[in-house]
Amino acid sequence: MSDLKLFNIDEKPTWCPGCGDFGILAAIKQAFSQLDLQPHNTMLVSGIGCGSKLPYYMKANGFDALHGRALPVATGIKLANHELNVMAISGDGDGYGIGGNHLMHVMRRNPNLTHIIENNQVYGLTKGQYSPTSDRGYISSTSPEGSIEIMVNPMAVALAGGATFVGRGFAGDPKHLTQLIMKAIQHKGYALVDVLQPCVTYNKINTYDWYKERVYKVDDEEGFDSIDFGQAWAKAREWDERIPIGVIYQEDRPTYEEQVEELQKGPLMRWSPERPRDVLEAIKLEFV
Amino acid sequence: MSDLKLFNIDEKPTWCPGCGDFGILAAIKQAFSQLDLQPHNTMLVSGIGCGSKLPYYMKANGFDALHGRALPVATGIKLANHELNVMAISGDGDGYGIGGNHLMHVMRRNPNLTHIIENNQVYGLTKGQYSPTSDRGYISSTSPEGSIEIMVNPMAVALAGGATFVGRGFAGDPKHLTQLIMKAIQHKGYALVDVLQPCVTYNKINTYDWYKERVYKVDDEEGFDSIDFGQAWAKAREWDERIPIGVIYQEDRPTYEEQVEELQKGPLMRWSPERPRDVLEAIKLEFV
Amino acid sequence: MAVVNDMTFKMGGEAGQGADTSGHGFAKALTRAGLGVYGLQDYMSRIRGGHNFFQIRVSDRDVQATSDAVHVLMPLDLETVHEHLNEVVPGGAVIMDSRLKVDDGLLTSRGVKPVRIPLTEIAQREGGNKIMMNTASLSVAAGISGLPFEYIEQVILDNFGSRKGSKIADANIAVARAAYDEGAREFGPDFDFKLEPRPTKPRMLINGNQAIAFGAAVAGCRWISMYPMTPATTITEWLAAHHRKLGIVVKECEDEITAVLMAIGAAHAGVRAMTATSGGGLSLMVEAVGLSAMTETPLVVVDAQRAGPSTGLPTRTEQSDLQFVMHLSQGEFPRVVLTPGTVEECFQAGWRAFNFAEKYQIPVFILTDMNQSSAIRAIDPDRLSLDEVTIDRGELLTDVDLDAMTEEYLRHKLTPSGVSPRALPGHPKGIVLTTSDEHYEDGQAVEEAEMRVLQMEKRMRKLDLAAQDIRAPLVEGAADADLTLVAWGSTYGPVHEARLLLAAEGLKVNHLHYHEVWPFPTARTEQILRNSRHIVDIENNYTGQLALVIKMMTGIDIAHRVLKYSGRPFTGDEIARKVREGVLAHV
Amino acid sequence: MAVVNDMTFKMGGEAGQGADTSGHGFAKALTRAGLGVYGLQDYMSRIRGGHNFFQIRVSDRDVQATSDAVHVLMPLDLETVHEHLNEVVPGGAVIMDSRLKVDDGLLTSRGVKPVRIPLTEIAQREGGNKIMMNTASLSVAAGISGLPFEYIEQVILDNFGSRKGSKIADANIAVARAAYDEGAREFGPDFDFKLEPRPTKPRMLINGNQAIAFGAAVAGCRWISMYPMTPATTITEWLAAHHRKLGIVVKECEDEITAVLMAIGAAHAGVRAMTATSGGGLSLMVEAVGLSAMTETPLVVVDAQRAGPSTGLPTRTEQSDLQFVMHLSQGEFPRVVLTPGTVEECFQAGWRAFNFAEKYQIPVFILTDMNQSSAIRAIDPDRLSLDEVTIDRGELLTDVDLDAMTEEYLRHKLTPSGVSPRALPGHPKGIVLTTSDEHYEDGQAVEEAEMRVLQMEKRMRKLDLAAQDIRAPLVEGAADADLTLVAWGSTYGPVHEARLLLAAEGLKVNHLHYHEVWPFPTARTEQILRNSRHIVDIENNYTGQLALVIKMMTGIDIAHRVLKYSGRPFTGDEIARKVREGVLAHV
Ligand SMILES: Cc1ncc(C[n+]2csc(CCOP(=O)(O)OP(=O)(O)O)c2C)c(N)n1
Ligand SMILES: Cc1ncc(C[n+]2csc(CCOP(=O)(O)OP(=O)(O)O)c2C)c(N)n1
Ligand code: SF4
Ligand code: SF4
Ligand SMILES: [Mg+2]
Ligand SMILES: [Mg+2]
Repeated sequence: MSDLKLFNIDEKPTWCPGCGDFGILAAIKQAFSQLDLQPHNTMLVSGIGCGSKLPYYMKANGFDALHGRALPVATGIKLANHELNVMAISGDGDGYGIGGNHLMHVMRRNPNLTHIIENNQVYGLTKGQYSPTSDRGYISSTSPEGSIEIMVNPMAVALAGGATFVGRGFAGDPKHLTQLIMKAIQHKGYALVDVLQPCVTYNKINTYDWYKERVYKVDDEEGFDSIDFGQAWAKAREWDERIPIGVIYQEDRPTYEEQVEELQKGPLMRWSPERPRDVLEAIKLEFV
Repeated sequence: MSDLKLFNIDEKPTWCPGCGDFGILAAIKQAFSQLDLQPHNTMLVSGIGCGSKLPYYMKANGFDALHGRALPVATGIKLANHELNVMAISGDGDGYGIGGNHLMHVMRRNPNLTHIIENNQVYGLTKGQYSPTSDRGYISSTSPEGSIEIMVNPMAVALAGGATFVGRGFAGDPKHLTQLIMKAIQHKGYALVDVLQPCVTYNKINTYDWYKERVYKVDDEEGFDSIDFGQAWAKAREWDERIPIGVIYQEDRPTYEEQVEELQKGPLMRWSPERPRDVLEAIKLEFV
Repeated sequence: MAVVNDMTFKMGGEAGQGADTSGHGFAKALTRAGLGVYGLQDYMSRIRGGHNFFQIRVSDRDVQATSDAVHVLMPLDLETVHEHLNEVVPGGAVIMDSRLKVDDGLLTSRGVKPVRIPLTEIAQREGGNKIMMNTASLSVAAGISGLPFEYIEQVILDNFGSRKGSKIADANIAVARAAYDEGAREFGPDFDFKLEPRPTKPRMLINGNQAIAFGAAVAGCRWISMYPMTPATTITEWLAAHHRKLGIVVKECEDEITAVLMAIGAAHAGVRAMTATSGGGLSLMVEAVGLSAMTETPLVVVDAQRAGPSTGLPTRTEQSDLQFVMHLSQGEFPRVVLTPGTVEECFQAGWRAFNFAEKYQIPVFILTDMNQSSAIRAIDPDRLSLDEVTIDRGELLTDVDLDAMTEEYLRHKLTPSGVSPRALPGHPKGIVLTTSDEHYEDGQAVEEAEMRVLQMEKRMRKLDLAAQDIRAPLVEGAADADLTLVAWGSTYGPVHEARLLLAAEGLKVNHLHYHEVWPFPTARTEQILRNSRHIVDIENNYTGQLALVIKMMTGIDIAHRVLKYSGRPFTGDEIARKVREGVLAHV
Repeated sequence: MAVVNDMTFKMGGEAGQGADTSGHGFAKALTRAGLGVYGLQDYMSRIRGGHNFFQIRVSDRDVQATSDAVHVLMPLDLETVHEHLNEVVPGGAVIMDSRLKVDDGLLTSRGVKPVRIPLTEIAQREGGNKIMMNTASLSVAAGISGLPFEYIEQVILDNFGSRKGSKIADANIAVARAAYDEGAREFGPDFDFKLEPRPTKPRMLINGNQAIAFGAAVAGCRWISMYPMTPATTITEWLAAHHRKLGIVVKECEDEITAVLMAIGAAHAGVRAMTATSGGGLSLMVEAVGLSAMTETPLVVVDAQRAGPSTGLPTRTEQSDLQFVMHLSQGEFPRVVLTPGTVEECFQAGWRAFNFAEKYQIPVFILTDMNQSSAIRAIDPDRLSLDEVTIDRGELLTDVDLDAMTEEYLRHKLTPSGVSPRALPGHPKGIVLTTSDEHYEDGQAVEEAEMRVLQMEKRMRKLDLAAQDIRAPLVEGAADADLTLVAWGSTYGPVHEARLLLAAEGLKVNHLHYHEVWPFPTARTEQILRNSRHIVDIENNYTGQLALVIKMMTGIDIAHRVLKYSGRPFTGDEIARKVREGVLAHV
């Protein structure tokens, strides 16, 4: 366990007071500390949005990329230096909306990344438009009569897409969230952690109370086993009345890095750019 | 039933002799004819790839768009003129690779579109690189040691994503395919039809024979009911040994067009751009 | 001696404290009073906290930009005092809650008057809610400057619209009244900046994005698909709020790629369609813009610029996408770029864009920016005249035309003008085939060189034609000027103010303003600039992009540049000063 | 009288008939014979059928472009005869299967010799497979022109490499021998274009994409992520084929957005990374290029241009993305654009790009095009010298540097040069924070104007620095030229040939070739062009983009333009003719 304070930084979050992102930030720091990680061997890669500002607020390597684009940058970093503990951080618009295709394909690759999606079911930073996880009928400035799309079900999409770790947490329960994030980090492969995150300013539907009334821990369910795909699938389809949190599914599959030949002798970034002269001359001869 | 010849055109396909796309073209023409459609009330919107050339080879309104981008163009057309029978046509790279995010989100919207994916499990037009549906281990010029991603399972993704019609056909069985496409067209809402399409030039694994040994019709299975999501899910996960074809899943849900207020009085494109002067003047007054 | 109707108000505080809404209300009151009003919003990329402000310039004339000098500062927090006190002129006032911990000496030493009023107390006492403190503050401002109370009252009543005579309106009015009276009584006599109503017919208070959206509405736009991005989102939000009245489909998409492609699809099917975004979103639309050009599908794209590169300063202004939109997407094709600089021009761009798009079947860009998108101005409603609007759909075949057709319809027919008559899919005689591949006249993909060349030339001919429709740049000021100020887009306002300032000093100065910039008005540019003795290029960017375009098109080198890339808009004073220092000092 | 070592071969047929592979083999034989060889591939956007060809120019000197005149046509189908017969010079030959239904009169009336040989029969008889007909055809060509048989034999043996002495090699050799002998015997005596080997040391036969890829390999590139797109894909395919030898990670992605962003991620973590695409894919990378600039992450992007706009002509050439890459992405930032025009320059661009990218921590573009990507040329291996290559990673902090660090590491430190020393994430003393938002030195997002301005200026300073590293444009030919031919990129070859042709006519002509075009070498350009009497701009595009850039940077107007936008490359003859007709005729 490393000192939690290591991850503190002298930068006050610009989030609204009461925002669920505070709980997520606390849980990530806790998880890092409990897993004995250090700022220099961790890397947070985020998109753009309220939640994506998170890397500013803790001491760790950080890369705030583009809206929707945390995953490909994170994958590039991970493959170039797989000794870094890389965590991708997205909002729901970021991760399931504009960034949806990266999600679909990262699951096929299974790089050893932890992916936190701060799911407030709304576009926060752009002032409250509906998002891909907004409930159908959600009223906002761009959906004055209520949205007519059904919401994305991230858990189901993750299971269908081949994610090897699928979890859901709640920003209002940072302790449980910490445990969940720790498991996600410990998981070898791509780990999706969807975090229910109240947006106190814009989302007046999915509030702390709304979530509190619905969430329950899958671990508390007798007989639930996250290794069982069928059970996971059933849990993944729950919403509305009861919302399961915890590890929904977990599976063992080789990681992306393990399968890339070039990475087997250590991180790619360690190799000098100078290639052996004889190798290059030999290749040149192929053209003769 | 309209005259099949109506859809004929004096343009010879540039596909390789034996290509599965010929069977798909024939099936689409047949389905159109049997459903009494006409060239002028049909519209084919495609991406870019071998299969996406299809709109060139039959008489109908056609829009060959960009690689991966058939769906948004088709959705725009459908919403602007919902009297057109709009069919989107993609390759597997096109539809599941670069265009994956449009797929994920069109399913939430459920516009009344038929979407044919010519799935040859390879990038044909760019000369044989592996695609998102290539089997893991597929060897190609960009995967000399075999691909290390698991393949996309389009049926599972469609079910998880909320598609209201999920079907699979086989280009080697144009009769069955015709029936399937007819059902997809008749379905009110977004209908995904994944078509197993042998690429005789590049894909030496997934050949006509390979598919023939594996495909079976779900309709032939006793007790199978495509309205049952659970059964559909089980079918969706089959591959390798046995590959189900036919209507895997079908569900009733309001279409996108039905829910857009502005479309209820008829196609949007019918309205003149001239708006009533009094409406505009009244709006102007709001600024005063 | 009192200065009448020439002053600037500034209210500042944390995000969420409502400086913008309150400021907007005050601007409305001033507009009703018949005064020239220009209001500017400044905010951070965060939802709560930080520092935001709203600044309103008032004048007897039609003001077009903000100024450096502030006459009344209304801090809602301490930071506002520290950030902006230095802007307050001697004789000006800072309206503060009695309890705000500011050393009055800081103010008085600068000749600034501390106007201390128990704002929170009044809000709570009279209105029962300290949130009404903003109202109190503004009412004090009105009180000390002598704006009749009825204007404040009216805006309050308006704001609580349907609830007229309601408790909340009454409470606000009570707060306003008390604050107004105390301000007028205690500080009015000693405050030299005064406001006098100038009765006129009712005027509009409107910002650039609203003007673009309204222009589009008048042009018959029936489709906007988009993805949220500051500062473009408010265009969509305005249209969404009016969607019933306008019968317009508003679609928020999963990303900007979808947004632009849906618009292309809708336009292809026959509706006037647009999308609106900012730089990052525009970057994602680049491929689709080429599709619009190649398939000859009309497309209108609003790019509301902000400070780049990349995410940059999301809520700050810049004019740095000009060359980007001129050259974006692979290959070469005709396009039109409109660069409005006033709300009137925003309105015109809003409707003219659709005519360009449909007449020439090309992508059309409207370039605006953060500053212009949210800055409000009071104008005579006749300045956005519906009578001046024409709807020209170009060579669009009607059902009657198609019924009469005897030959096969050719979507990309080679014509002398370059424009191919457009059929909309759905008619038996007009089967429409098009493609992003180079094509034959009938829309089939082509490989052979001859047709490729013909189609390329056909498309490019449309640019020559569009050039005839482009409005010449505006020239304002002295005909025989010694000094020409060259600018485009939203810098119109501050350059206009600067010209007035410089002219008042006796300089022969004029202002060349580009509001429709591509196809470039080369001949007119040469005519004006070849006669200018000194030229200064003024742009809200680093490289002087318009100057580069002018040089590319005419060879004329504009040696003097006043460039600003801090993310903040120019003021007129600032430009005048920089021209004086940087240019006039060296000639 | 025989013409020795100055001729052009052309083999044509349907896609899938193997004109390209066979042509490549023949080019190899000619290279081995010590001759100058330039080979050009031309194909349609389809996999089978249609019409493709492969054309090889041979000379005693180092030829750099193809020519209009063909001396030996080898049609694999009828269409090839109809398409290309008019290119065959009097005295030239058409090598046909005896059964090909062509009216010999068509040939003889033009002075062209029908060389009828039972190719299929020979293939079947000697080799047992009519697929060997291509080999037969080429062997006849060698036979009639007198190329010693050993060169043909050697290439056949090479091609069946490991299977040397195998049945298939033997069969091919038997076919070749028979065809060669019959050609030499029956038609050789009467055919006036001859080939004579010129023994030299072994030479390479290489195309532009291979040269770029090899350059990148030498530079230590360890990462390419991409999405397939003609004509860029072969860069990746070459690297993939050598991935074990090179220890390079090759990643095909779900789209170009991912491809470029993965490369940015990899580069940020410390490896030399690139991506390669064509226009449509580049359009999708636009937003990420801005990210690279803002986060100061090195990035190398190859844009292999093809005829646009949009999907355009996917297998045809054009130089129409120059202004696009110069201005792409919102906002303003430094970038470098390399525009190699020969395989040597492709190699140089391939390694130099990484030095630019890492030294200045910016995006770097290599612009090539369809023509250059696949055109092969025979060169002395020393022309791609490993000795000339330097690897300069710029201010990259080592572990030792970081260990010694006493202050907090600042990723975006303000420095006089504009370059901030780069730490790679992983070291306890160098915690790296960066963002696409404008930022403070430590990588935290910034709102205030002062730091914004400083960071903007810091980034732009790097452009001035990079300008010092840019290689001046090449000037070849007469020092006191009356006529200057201006060009960039892959038109180097045909312009070079045209210059030789024009010079041979006694004209004082030189050639100004831009191979590293941005930051623009303004001073050198002015120096040369201000002294030229007549300037002709030669570009494979419609608008004359380099001429526009030259005017934008220098004000110099190049009135004469030779532009081609049919999707086909220039030949030297063609340029010379157009210069004669279009320019010289009017001066
Ligand atoms: C390409 C692009 N499009 C749009 C935006 C504007 N934008 C910034 S944040 C955001 C949405 C934020 O929503 P979400 O991802 O759910 O994050 P939240 O703010 O709710 O945490 C958008 C649309 C952008 N920065 N880039
Ligand atoms: C943005 C973009 N990237 C890449 C390409 C090149 N490209 C054309 S077709 C194609 C893949 C075709 O594969 P698929 O979609 O499976 O269709 P198929 O040819 O196999 O029918 C690619 C990558 C393109 N046209 N546009
Ligand atoms: S707007 Fe919502 S998500 Fe954003 S900081 Fe405020 S509460 Fe959090
Ligand atoms: S390459 Fe494959 S998919 Fe393309 S036309 Fe040939 S067989 Fe069909
Ligand atoms: Mg959100
Ligand atoms: Mg495919």
